[in-house]
Amino acid sequence: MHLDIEQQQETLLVRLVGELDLGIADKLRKALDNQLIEKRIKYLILNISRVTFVDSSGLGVILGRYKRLVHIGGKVILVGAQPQVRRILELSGLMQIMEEYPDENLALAKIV
Amino acid sequence: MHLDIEQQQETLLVRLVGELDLGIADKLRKALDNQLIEKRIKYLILNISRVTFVDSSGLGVILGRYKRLVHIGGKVILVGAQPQVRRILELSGLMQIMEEYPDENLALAKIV
Amino acid sequence: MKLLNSCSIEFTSIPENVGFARVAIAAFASQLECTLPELEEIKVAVSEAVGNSILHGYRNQQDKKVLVTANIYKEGLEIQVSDEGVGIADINLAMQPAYSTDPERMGLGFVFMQSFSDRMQVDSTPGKGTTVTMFKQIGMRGARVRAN
Amino acid sequence: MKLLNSCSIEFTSIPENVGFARVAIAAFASQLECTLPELEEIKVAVSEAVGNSILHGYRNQQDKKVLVTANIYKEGLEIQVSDEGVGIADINLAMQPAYSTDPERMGLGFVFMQSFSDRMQVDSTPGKGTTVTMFKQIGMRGARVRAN
Ligand SMILES: Nc1ncnc2c1ncn2[C@@H]1O[C@H](COP(=O)(O)OP(=O)(O)O)[C@@H](O)[C@H]1O
Ligand SMILES: Nc1ncnc2c1ncn2[C@@H]1O[C@H](COP(=O)(O)OP(=O)(O)O)[C@@H](O)[C@H]1O
Repeated sequence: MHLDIEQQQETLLVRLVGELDLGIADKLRKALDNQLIEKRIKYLILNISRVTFVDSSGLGVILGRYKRLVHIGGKVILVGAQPQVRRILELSGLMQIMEEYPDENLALAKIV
Repeated sequence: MHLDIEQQQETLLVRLVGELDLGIADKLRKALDNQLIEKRIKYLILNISRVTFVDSSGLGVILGRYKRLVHIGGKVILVGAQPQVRRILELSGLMQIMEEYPDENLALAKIV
Repeated sequence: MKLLNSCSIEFTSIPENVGFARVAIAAFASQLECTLPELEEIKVAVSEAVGNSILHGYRNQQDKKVLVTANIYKEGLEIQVSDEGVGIADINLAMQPAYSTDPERMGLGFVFMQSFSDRMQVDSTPGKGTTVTMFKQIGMRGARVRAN
Repeated sequence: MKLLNSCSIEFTSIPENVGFARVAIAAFASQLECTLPELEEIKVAVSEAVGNSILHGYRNQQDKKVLVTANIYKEGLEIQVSDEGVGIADINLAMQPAYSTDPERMGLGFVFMQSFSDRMQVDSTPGKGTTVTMFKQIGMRGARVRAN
């Protein structure tokens, strides 16, 4: 797992690369929370187009950040889920509560 | 492992795809020998550009066909070894006794 | 059912090994003619079961062992994941969707294991450990593995 | 040397499992920061040792078991491949380049195992079986695996 981070005002754009499972969940949770708090982020765009695998531990990290941001009136937007990843997102119900867009610009345009 | 075969007179062009190890050695040996005998082949061009792995069992299959063809005045020519495969070919000494070319046309041009 | 091929993999209970177990079992399973989506399902099921053993069974103690066994039959693949951890007191409760003893988690592990296999069984004894057994029908197209 | 992570993989002695063993051990080894050429070397070494157990140790009997163990230390990777096959009467002779008891083979298995590891040891008892142990220094760059 590798991540690449960009900030635009209250929006954090994070590009995740690799497999999102228990092996990486703790590190990813901490890395994201550090950024969210330190940079006072309200909107998190997760570009997951290069995430090749996700399981319930990975979903947990995404849902946790979602709850945190919704709580302060923000949101999480997903970008570019691959078919096998989208399937897990759908089965879990996350796809029903989060928006997903095919590319970063569309996602950025949706930030109020 | 998957193979694709073309004949031009006494020359057989075989494109190998996949991993060349003990798991496939027997099948490959038989498939090649059937062709060599049935079609009275003298020159065997092995395009290994899509072979991603080779071990001594795989080399054994190549060397065995080489011996068979040299015995009847023919030869084996290799095409397009990937770096990790070339390294094994070199360590084994096979690269010193067989010709190798970067593409099929060059190899075909070398057939007397 | 005739057993065509079998492997068992035992490894240290560290989270980094979830990925190893998943890739190893997928490599083994690929001897069957599974489709890519089937292979993805196997990977998720293995990750969930192994993750549970490490996280819940061993409560993140990193010096224990998880055992994963895979058996290839003509009819499909059987995967068994075992730990000698704390065990589960109420299996029916544990298997309920969204149930988790960890507030940070989603309670979807068993849901995924169940949706991605044709049969699943959980055996557990508190204080002794847990074994999850999953069977997945693969390719009535027939196994590519040779029977002897 | 401190053991950071360990796995052991046991499987049926069929040639198809050479590829499985190679991929599984490479997945495990990739927790160390190995380079791609190092990973290729590990794959070849595992294939040679496992192939020998199946072919020579068990003379292609397909109902036996091969055991592969891998241990990650800070200093590198130890791989052990064992069978309970026929064993080797003269280990020094067997290890000689180009020596093979099978006229169809090249006698390069031990050569590759030796060139691709920093230390190799062969233990064998005729009638009892063979164990090959290889150690490969990996990345004094330091293991990425967490020590606990
Ligand atoms: N191997 C195990 N050992 C002990 N408890 C387990 C094990 N697997 C599952 N459980 C229990 O069952 C519950 C539900 O598991 P699961 O559906 O995978 O959801 P989650 O992992 O998100 O909690 C866990 O919260 C845990 O209490
Ligand atoms: N696991 C084993 N069990 C029994 N004999 C073995 C084993 N490994 C190697 N040998 C013996 O050592 C010889 C040399 O092995 P190797 O260098 O790998 O060459 P090759 O496999 O090409 O014969 C083999 O021909 C065989 O007689």
